[in-house]
Amino acid sequence: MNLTTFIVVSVIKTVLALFVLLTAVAYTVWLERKVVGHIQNRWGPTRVGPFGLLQPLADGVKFLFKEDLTPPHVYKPLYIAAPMIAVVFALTSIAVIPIGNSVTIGNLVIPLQITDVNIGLLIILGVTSLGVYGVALAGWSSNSKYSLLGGLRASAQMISYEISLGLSLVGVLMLTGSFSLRDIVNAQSGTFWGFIPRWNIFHGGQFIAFFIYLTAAYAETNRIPFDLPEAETELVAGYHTEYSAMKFAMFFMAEYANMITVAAVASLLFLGGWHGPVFGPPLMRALLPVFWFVLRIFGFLFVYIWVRGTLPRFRYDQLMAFGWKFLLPLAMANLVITALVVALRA
Amino acid sequence: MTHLIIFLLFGALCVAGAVNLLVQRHPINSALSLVVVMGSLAVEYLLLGAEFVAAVQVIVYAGAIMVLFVFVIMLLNAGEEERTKGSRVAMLFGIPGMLVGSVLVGWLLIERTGNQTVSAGALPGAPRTIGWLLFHNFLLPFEVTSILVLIAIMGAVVLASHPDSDQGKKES
Amino acid sequence: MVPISYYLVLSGILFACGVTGFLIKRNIISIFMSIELMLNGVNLSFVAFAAQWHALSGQIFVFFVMVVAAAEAAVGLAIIIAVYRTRETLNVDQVDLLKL
Amino acid sequence: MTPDLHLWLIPVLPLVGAAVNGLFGKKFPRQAVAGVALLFSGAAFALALLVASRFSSLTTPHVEVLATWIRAGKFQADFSFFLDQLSLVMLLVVTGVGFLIHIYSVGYMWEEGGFYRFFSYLNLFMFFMLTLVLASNYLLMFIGWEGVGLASYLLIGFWFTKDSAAAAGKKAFIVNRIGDFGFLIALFLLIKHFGTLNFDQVFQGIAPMGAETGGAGLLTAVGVLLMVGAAGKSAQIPLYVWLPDAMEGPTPVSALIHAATMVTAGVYMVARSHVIFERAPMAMTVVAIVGTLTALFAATIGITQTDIKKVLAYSTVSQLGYMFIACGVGAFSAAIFHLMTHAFFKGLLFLAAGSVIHAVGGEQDMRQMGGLRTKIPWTFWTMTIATFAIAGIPPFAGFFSKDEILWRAYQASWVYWFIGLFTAFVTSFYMFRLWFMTFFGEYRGAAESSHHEVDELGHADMRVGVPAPHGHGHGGIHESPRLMVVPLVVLAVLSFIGGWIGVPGALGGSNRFEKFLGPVFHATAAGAEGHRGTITEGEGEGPESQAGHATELIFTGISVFAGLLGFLLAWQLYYRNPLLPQQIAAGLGGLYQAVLHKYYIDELYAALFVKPLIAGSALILWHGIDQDVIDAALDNSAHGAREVSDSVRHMQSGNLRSYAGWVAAGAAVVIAYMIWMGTR
Repeated sequence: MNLTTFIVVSVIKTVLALFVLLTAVAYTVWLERKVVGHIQNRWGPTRVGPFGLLQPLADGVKFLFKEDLTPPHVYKPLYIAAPMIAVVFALTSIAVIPIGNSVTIGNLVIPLQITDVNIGLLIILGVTSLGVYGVALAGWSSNSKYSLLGGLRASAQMISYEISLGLSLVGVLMLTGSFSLRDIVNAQSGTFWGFIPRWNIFHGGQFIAFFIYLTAAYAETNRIPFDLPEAETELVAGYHTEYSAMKFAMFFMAEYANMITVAAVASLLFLGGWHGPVFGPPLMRALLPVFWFVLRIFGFLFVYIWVRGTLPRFRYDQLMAFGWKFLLPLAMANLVITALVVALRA
Repeated sequence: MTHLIIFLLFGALCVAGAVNLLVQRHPINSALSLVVVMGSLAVEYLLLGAEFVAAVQVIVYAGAIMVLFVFVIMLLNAGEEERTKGSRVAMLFGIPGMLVGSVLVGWLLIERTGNQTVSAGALPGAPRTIGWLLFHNFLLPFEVTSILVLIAIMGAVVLASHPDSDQGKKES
Repeated sequence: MVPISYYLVLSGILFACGVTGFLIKRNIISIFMSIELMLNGVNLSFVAFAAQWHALSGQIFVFFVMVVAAAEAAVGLAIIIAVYRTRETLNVDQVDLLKL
Repeated sequence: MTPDLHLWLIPVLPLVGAAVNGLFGKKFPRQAVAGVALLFSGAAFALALLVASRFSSLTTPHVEVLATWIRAGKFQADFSFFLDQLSLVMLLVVTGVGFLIHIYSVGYMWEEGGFYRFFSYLNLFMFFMLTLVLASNYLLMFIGWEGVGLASYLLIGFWFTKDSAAAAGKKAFIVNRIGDFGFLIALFLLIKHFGTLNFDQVFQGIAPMGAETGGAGLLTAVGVLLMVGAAGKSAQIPLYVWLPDAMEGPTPVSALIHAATMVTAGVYMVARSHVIFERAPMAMTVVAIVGTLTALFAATIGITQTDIKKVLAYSTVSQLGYMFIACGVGAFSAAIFHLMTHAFFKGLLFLAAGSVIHAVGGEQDMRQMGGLRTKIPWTFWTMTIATFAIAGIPPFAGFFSKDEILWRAYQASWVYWFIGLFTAFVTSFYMFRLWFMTFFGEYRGAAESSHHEVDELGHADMRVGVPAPHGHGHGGIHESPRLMVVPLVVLAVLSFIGGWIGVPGALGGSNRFEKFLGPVFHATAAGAEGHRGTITEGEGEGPESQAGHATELIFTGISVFAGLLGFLLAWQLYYRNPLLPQQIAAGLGGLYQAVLHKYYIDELYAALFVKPLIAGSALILWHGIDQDVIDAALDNSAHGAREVSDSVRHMQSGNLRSYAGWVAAGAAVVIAYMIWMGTR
């Protein structure tokens, strides 16, 4: 394809992806409220639209029209920049995530992915690691002790768990010597002995890695049980205590976008991406993988919410101890074992 | 062409960040401008084909080291640095020195390296090859650096551990 | 197509900025960041040279530099914290007991 | 081939003794110390006897190389030992007399402090002396030479708490240095011209050279310098001054070192290098003149001395003078002969004197003695023999050797002979004077019971509280213990018969001693055939003309007569009417005073050398160079350093950024340099 078509296609893909992602974020919020409500034996949002399906829209409107107040004594430039940083980096990582094989329109083969770089995974890691800045700066710039503590906790916690996160992924990378997410997914096609899908999670003891990744990811996204940075009971609302209206919404979006990214990465790396039974007419053949993929993501999100509804919060020292003294060694052990497996197989 | 444009763009960003680092009087701004420098440097690396280096640059430098800096700045709640006589003197000598030095070095470099050019991704430093080199030709340095890192961790723990926990050490 | 020398000049400028920052900054942390800036400049020159001579060793070197920089950052920041604990300041001009 | 005699053992044994005593003696009981000392010196003596017994089977000179010592370019010096008739004689004398004196010392020093120290030194001296005697090259000889100097220094200053003793030790050492200086220069000359110091090589190098008649040459220079060294060691004019003072040391030391052995080292050295002297008539003349003057000079001083040991000391000097006369006239064997006999009777004299002093409790002034004849008979009789021997009364040992020397001296020049003769007369006079004053007349000493207090040796402070094994503690003049008497007797016998091995042909003897030494002085003398009649005639064992015998007999008679004359004079003055001497002394007046004060030589030296030297050192070396140059340099540099650092110190402001600035500046300089280099 020539440059112009490439640009056009890319723009379209980007816009589409962004739209889908933001909608997904909105409806993840709705889903969470609903599920938690049911877990807590409530109804959750019901008023707006059927099953409160329009609730996210209402929330969005509310956020838009709320007064955007900036408390005094904040360090303004960063106070304003922080939420943008957070949301930008949260949304960026979607760029390298493939959601399925390519679709063919006319004679134009369009991979269902904004761009396929051969170090996609690294880019995701880098971007998410940059996401820390949003939180930290927000906490610091809003010049309030709750925020500061929240920001400190957030940055410390994210740095700490990032190591375990990265290490847990290395096993998979060793199994499929590539950083390209597409390659990784393709490597998982097929089955063992005909009936077990050839997913990495069943592959060379990557189940542990999967567990580590999930835990670390929860910490990275500041979700219960690791939501110390915004622990309501002690820090009011942590790093975004001083934020309101759209800025607050940005943090909100960033968090859920991160959740989705994490879910996507997990399913790509461990659960065989979009692989699944494919049948029917060509268009359906093209779109079924996407459906499988979205299904997995939905499953992850559901687990997220489920966990939130069930588990209590850690204490901060417990969090750190868990991260450094349990997860990290475990990840290293998994790394060594996997290396041995790979070496033996080679 | 695009190559040159991108290079100039991010090069300018680099220089802007660096200069900003100098002129900003609040450490956190300096830190953020340094992050900018590092990010754009990563892009430059990509242009040179060192993709893995670029990724690591972002993850390690921007994502870890600079976060540490920001963390410390937040922890110590460092404020703006005040002007002093010494600083003015330093300005007086430092700025022109920097200018002269950079101009001289730049001229010299241009002079020396002539007009040899590189195309985008001239030397693809794919993770595979990099890793292969790292674990074959550079195994010993690699291990040594690992030991160095270990020592650094210990040192950091000892230094930053709270005073009353190592009271005796301070007395001695 | 970009001349190698451009990259080198860029790295030189970064390095010079780092030196200047080291000279004119008063805040220990800023000075430390200036050092990081210098390191980055050097890294760029490494990569550029690697491209020039078609030798990946240059990029390998960058990794070592990064590792060392990380270690240095850890220790250095720890030192800064210790200094702050004892001296209650981050201004290097006031931390000047190391003399006759 | 000649058997290996392990000559090296002979010097090393005493060294071991010295080491043992010196290192551990402090802890030993006295018996053990004495045992060690006697054991090792005795062993050395026994070995020497063994060597002597097997000597006939050796091809002389017999050289044994122990190890290579120095190898520098062509020059090489070994630890090698050289045995020929000459060194054999010296060996026997040194070990024998040394052993006897060791025995004697045990008794004499028994209640002294530092007993072990004494014997350690004594053994050390034996070691060095034997090294000197047995050395096969000048360098090793020089080591021994210096070593005996050291030992004598240590022993003279044995009672170092006594200022006079310490001073005497220093004096001896320094005066010896002067002589050694000459010796060293001689050695350097030899090295320069012959590239070696081994005796045989040097002599072979010299052998072809003719005699340096008339104008002085290399050999003359070497000879004269060697003579300077010899003068230092053997107390000849002008370097004799240390010997009388050396009497501060314990008497056995005086006997061993300053009478029997060490002081004769010079004679030995001259005799050893006779090859050189035979070819350097001028040097010979110097030797002869020095010897003659010394002999007379010292003898005259001896007349007036009242300290018994001083008298003996001066007599030693004059006897050494005799030996040098002999060397000077080329009668080396005669010199060695006299050396041997002198070792016997002078050692005996000293020991006997020591016994006397011991008996009267440390009194050394003859005027405090007298009438000891009956109280200490053994000492008296042995001393008598010794006195007769030195006085040259036949048939005592001294007669033969001295007569030999006089005869040879006459053959060289009647002047030597006449002075020698007069000296002989003087010698016998002052010896008999000593004899009479000590043993005859009434006892003039202080109350006998209280001689502990009047301990002139002045070492009461060092006396150890052990009860004396013999009756020294409880008053009364008494004979010395057997330990001291036995050596006396042995030496007495030796000094009686010692001379008979060298009865000259004139007296119907056949001078076996000279025959025995013949090879040494012949083998090489042949090279210098005829440059001096006396030598060939003397050395040549060939038939001496009857006329020669006749004249020799006459001269013998004259010398005997001189000796008797001295005896009679002494008898007159100091036995018949003891008041006369004072009157004569008064009559002589100034001359007497001069002689009494040893011709004011010490004062002269003090005025000439010592004072200027001290003044010069103080002014130039001390204040001038040391303080104003060396110290000043140090101080100024230190001050400069302080100034500089004071100014530079401010660079170290402790301000981090200033340091950074310096670093940056340095880097800038380096970069600039590199750019400059690159652009060129």
